[in-house]
Amino acid sequence: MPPTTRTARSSPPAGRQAAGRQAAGAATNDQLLAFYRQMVLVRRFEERAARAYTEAKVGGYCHLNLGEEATVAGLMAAVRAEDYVFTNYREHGYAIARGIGPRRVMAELYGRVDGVSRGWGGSMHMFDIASRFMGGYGIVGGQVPLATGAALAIDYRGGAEAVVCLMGDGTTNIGAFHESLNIAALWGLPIVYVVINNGLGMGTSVERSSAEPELHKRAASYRMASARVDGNDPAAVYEAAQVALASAREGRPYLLETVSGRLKGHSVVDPARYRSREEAEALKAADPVAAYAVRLHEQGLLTDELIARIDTEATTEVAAAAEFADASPHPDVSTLFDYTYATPVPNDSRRLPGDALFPPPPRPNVAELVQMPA
Amino acid sequence: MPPTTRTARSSPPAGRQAAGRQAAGAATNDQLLAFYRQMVLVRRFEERAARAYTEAKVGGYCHLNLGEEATVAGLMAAVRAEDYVFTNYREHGYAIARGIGPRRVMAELYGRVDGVSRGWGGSMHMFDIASRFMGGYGIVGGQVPLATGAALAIDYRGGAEAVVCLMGDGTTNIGAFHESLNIAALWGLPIVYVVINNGLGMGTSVERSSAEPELHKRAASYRMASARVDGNDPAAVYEAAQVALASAREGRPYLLETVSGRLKGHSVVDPARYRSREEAEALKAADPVAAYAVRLHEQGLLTDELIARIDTEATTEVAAAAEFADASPHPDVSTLFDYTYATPVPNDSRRLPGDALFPPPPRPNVAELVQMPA
Amino acid sequence: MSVISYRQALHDALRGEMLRDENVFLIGEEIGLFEGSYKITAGMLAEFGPKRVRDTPIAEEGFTGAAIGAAMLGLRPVVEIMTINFSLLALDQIVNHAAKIYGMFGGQARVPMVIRTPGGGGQQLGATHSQNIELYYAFVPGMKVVAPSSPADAKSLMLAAIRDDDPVLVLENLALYNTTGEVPDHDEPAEIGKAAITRDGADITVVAYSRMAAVALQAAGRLAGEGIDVEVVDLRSLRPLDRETIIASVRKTNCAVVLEDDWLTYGIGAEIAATISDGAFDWLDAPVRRVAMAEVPLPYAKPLETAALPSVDDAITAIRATLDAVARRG
Amino acid sequence: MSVISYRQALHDALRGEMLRDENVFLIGEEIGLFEGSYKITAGMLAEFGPKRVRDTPIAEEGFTGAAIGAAMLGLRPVVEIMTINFSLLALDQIVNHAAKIYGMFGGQARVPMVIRTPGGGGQQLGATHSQNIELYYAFVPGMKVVAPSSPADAKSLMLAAIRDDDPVLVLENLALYNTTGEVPDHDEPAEIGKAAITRDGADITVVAYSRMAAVALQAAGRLAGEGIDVEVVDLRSLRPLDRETIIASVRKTNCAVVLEDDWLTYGIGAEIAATISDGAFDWLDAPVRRVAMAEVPLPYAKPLETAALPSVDDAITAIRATLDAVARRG
Ligand SMILES: Cc1ncc(C[n+]2csc(CCOP(=O)(O)OP(=O)(O)O)c2C)c(N)n1
Ligand SMILES: Cc1ncc(C[n+]2csc(CCOP(=O)(O)OP(=O)(O)O)c2C)c(N)n1
Ligand SMILES: [Mg+2]
Ligand SMILES: [Mg+2]
Repeated sequence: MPPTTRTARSSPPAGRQAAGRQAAGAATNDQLLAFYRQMVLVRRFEERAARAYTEAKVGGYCHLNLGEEATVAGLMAAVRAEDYVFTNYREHGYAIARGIGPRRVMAELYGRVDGVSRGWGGSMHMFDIASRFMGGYGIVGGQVPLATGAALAIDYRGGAEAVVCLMGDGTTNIGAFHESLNIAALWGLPIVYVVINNGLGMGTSVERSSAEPELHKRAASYRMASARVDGNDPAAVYEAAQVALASAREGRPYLLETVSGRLKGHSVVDPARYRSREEAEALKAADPVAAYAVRLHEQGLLTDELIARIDTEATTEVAAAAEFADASPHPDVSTLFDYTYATPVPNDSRRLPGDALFPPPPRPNVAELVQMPA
Repeated sequence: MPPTTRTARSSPPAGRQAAGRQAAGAATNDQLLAFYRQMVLVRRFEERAARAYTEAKVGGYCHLNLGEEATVAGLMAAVRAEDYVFTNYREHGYAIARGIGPRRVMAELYGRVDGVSRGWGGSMHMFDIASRFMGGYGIVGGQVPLATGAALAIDYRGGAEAVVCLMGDGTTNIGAFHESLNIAALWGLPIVYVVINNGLGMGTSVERSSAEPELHKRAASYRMASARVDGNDPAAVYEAAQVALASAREGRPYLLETVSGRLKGHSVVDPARYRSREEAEALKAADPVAAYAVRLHEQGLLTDELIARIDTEATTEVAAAAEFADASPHPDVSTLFDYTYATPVPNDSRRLPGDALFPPPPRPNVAELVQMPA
Repeated sequence: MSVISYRQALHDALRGEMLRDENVFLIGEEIGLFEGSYKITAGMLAEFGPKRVRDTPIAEEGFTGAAIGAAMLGLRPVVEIMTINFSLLALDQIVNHAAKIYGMFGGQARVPMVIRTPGGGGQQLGATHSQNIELYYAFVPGMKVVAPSSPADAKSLMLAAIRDDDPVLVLENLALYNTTGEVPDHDEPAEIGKAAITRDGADITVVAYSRMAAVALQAAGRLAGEGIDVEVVDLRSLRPLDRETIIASVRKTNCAVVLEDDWLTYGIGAEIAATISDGAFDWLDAPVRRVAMAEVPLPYAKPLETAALPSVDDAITAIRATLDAVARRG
Repeated sequence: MSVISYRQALHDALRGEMLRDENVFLIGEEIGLFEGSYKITAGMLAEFGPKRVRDTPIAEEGFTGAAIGAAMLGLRPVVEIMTINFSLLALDQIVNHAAKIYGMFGGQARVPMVIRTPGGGGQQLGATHSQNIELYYAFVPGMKVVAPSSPADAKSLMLAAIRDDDPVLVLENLALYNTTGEVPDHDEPAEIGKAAITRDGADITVVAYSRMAAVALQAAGRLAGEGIDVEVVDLRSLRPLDRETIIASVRKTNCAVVLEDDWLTYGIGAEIAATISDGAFDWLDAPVRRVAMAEVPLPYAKPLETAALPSVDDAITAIRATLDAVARRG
């Protein structure tokens, strides 16, 4: 019998072993402060995005990372520049933390040409090849097989990169999750699946949607390593993510569950009436940004002045981002047919709704026929 | 907050509790003998079906239960008349053991009007409402959500029945398996999922397809009870199935894995070259029918005469089934449009391939138009 | 008669059937506690409880398949798939199971179920959340597909769908939910498989369904001012397709335009145009023209989205052009 | 030139591309150790090893999606989906992801992948295993769909598909695998988006693709004996659709018949008939007639299956009837 893909697993590529060997480290004081700056920037950005939505500058669905800031900061700090990140539609913060400027993220929300996806994607579909931010996806679970395939490509080439695939708690109940984790574990792919457990999928609690609500335990169905971490603690997330990534780089995929809260509704238009006042209050009380500020203050890393300065800087940056976005031009209608195919082929349709399939005159001769738009 | 479906779980309907209470019992000597008769009948039936295929009496895909006879006998003995059974396409034996006469099963293989599915289904699609045999299905995993829904209907009505959903080992890697088990566990549905682990999905071993090859362990992702049992021992399967069914009737779905071998190829046309001679030999040596005969012989339940008699009876019965099938008429082409819709509606198409959409004469007047087949 | 919204008409039909027949139940994502993404099921959980208004995990294939299985045992599930885009995840269960079970088993099992799901773009939801893929269901023998364009049809077609013993897909539309119209107060199921002439006219036939059937009436209204008398055929049922009504109209007006919200090539309108060109061959004075969505993954940016979607103006352009073509051939 | 089978032509194209470009790899169920359900990939695992010939678990959505993700990173996966019926389980990944990624992200990511899958009935595989649903892909902007009907096209279109930077579905056909024909020995990719006149004729145009394009040639051969001169247009590419070639032919012959293996209503042939009726309106002397599968879940029983599937005789009936209709109209 020929060697099976299974056996291939035991020996990860040289590059990857080396990469894997460096151990996971705790965050330095500089990093702890950097997490805070990152968290505040995301917070202010999302608040500004919500305002832009009410101003009708932003359309479609718009899902915010409010309450998820610590996870955003901790995770993105652990990911290397050469790694690939796939997310769901709740991705503004991750895009920013990945190094895409708030301006281009905001411009995408505004649907402008300077947007990170040139205005074609919107809030749910941020993509930037330069920072290996491989897309926000609006179909629940849709990104999971894709991210698994990216890890397959890395493995195929024997590269040292890893893939981080973000998803929500509700996403662990869809078939693509199961098929993908099984494939990744079976083939020993360099990928970390991160379940952002914010307790809800729209209005449905984890308990009402997942028969095993301790989601990280689902890794056992694939003999996959896993852990659960406090998503409100950026340092804890950072350390857990490093462990997970080290494992992935050695060909042992990993399932990391982060637990945090969703401060507002599912999307900006959701009043979240299904949530009791108590729940809402409790969430506010546990606001990760405020709590983290207090902690760093106690540790003497933050002063009142510094808190104020960081806040002003963030507010200024997102204001500038909004200005930039508003100043950026709308895509021109003449570009509507530019991105249907990467390889041009004859007879591709470029008709607008009112256009005729075969324009008059009624009796073109075959010579003219050749010029007609197909 | 209104009560959730989750809470409904704790209190199964009166009928079901009662049903659940009767404990699982070991098989009596009569049953042990009955298992053997059943196993031999299935063995002879499948051998006859294979012959009919080579005689071109049977078409399409044809998957046999050879090697699975002990599981067939043990499982179907534990299922009550009022329970529902869903299977995959490898279901001849289960249909017979469920009480559908071999004649009607064979007639279905022959594609005749006396077939259990009137000749419309063939080998993969046996269905009999009378015996609550809810269908063989050819799409891997396709029957799993359906069976889960049948259990939902029972739960909805507070009935005491249970559903048994059979599938192969390879089927545990498809999304429908994950989504269905989660739903069943979440809602406390009366269903037993049985994974018939014959070590292979076509030519792919369990180890090459499932990252957790101990398939029963996958129940943990849903906090579902599970067990693995020797599929070559009908009594063991019978007892394990009773435990599983009792649990299901009390609103605790169950995952039962039976381990047996597939004596021949995936389907009658597969020479199984991917299997080493040793493997094939080992399987033959472990033939469950022969082994079980020896065991009953040792226990004094079987004599050489009885073995011979049972064999003759089975051979006679399947020969009669083949004769019956061959004598049964082919469906008439006039019935082609009888089963597209259960509720007749205007404008349903009843055109054969050569028929015109609008038959001539070229200029019917509107009066004629009304008669035209839509 | 009372004037209510398309959303309310759907709600009333569902509630009425829930009250009438205890085998009817609702199942889908966020239909209960969240009261439905588009609020069609608002108040239902409170009134009927979690057994009959069942919130599901995010598992389109699993819960749609479960509804099919429940229907096989005689229940009458009404599945909400949040938008038709997500129905692709349940397509195997719908096409290979719901639509096949009656025939594949020789008529022994029925699947009396309804799948409710909205199509439609125009809300900047982007390429994956703005599609019109009713074709995937209308193409399949064993399925029935209805597409109401008015509150009255929304109610009567939903009633018919729930009382039918076959799997019926009810195509709703995001842009129609807030539209209003007269709806009979009593329950009167429509006949599945019948189109309707929603406007009598002598000059040209416009065939459409769902949102575009409403657009067709707007275009007809505007053109009436110029003395152009448009007849509108609202398909209402995509499968079965009522060819008779279409052909009878075109044999009267001698020309036709088809309006559709999906992509032109291979879209629903292709069958309509082919049907007209065949059945009215000797009556047709100009080619049948189709107005449809531009054949691109729909972009998020508003100007691009607006340009790609068919509008009343596009319909009017096509109608005028077709009448010109008739005149040229005069 | 050598005479080989359609199966061999596919195999040769795959093997050639595997040798030419190490970014090309094969992925799917049973393609390695089992050597492929229909043996297209026989010998490949032994030659290229498990990294480039990857057997997968039964998880169409998972492994097809994985291939898409790998393509986003620059690999060129060739996915085998055992039959097109099972592709419904991967449809969300193909339609909502593979076909959308290039546009939805503003042209930043390409998906250079091929999905190979056979359609076709006629082998008593029953309702769920005998479907022709290429429509589901041909309808979608962002997808390309080719449908070879001969060994030569099987090779040249497969080469083109693998070298193309967009997702391309290559529609194979169970009934064609064993057919043989002349195939050039050197590698010459076809042009995706172009139809071919596979037989010149003056009296009538027959448009078809895949298996029915072969049936069209058989029908033409038989009718030639009676002095009926049939021109055959083999679409080869369903998306993009080469309307020019179709229209040019019908403007010459003035009448047409469409042959297809899928269901008539909303099938591929509807677009072809609509296209002809529009583009050749002033040239057409009779309605365009379509020959297609009966609109039922295909039964297992042989006589029923045979009656439901379009045959050479059905094609000939339709061609004769169309020529009669032309004559009647004088
Ligand atoms: C396949 C699919 N089904 C349903 C939806 C509608 N939907 C969008 S987000 C969402 C909830 C997802 O919850 P979770 O995975 O926990 O992510 P979160 O929004 O909490 O970050 C749902 C049901 C969808 N987009 N795709
Ligand atoms: C969705 C789907 N994918 C692929 C196939 C082809 N196929 C038929 S049987 C089979 C193997 C199934 O293996 P297992 O579940 O172990 O059942 P067994 O045949 O061993 O009883 C495959 C891949 C199919 N019928 N459906
Ligand atoms: Mg969540
Ligand atoms: Mg197996």
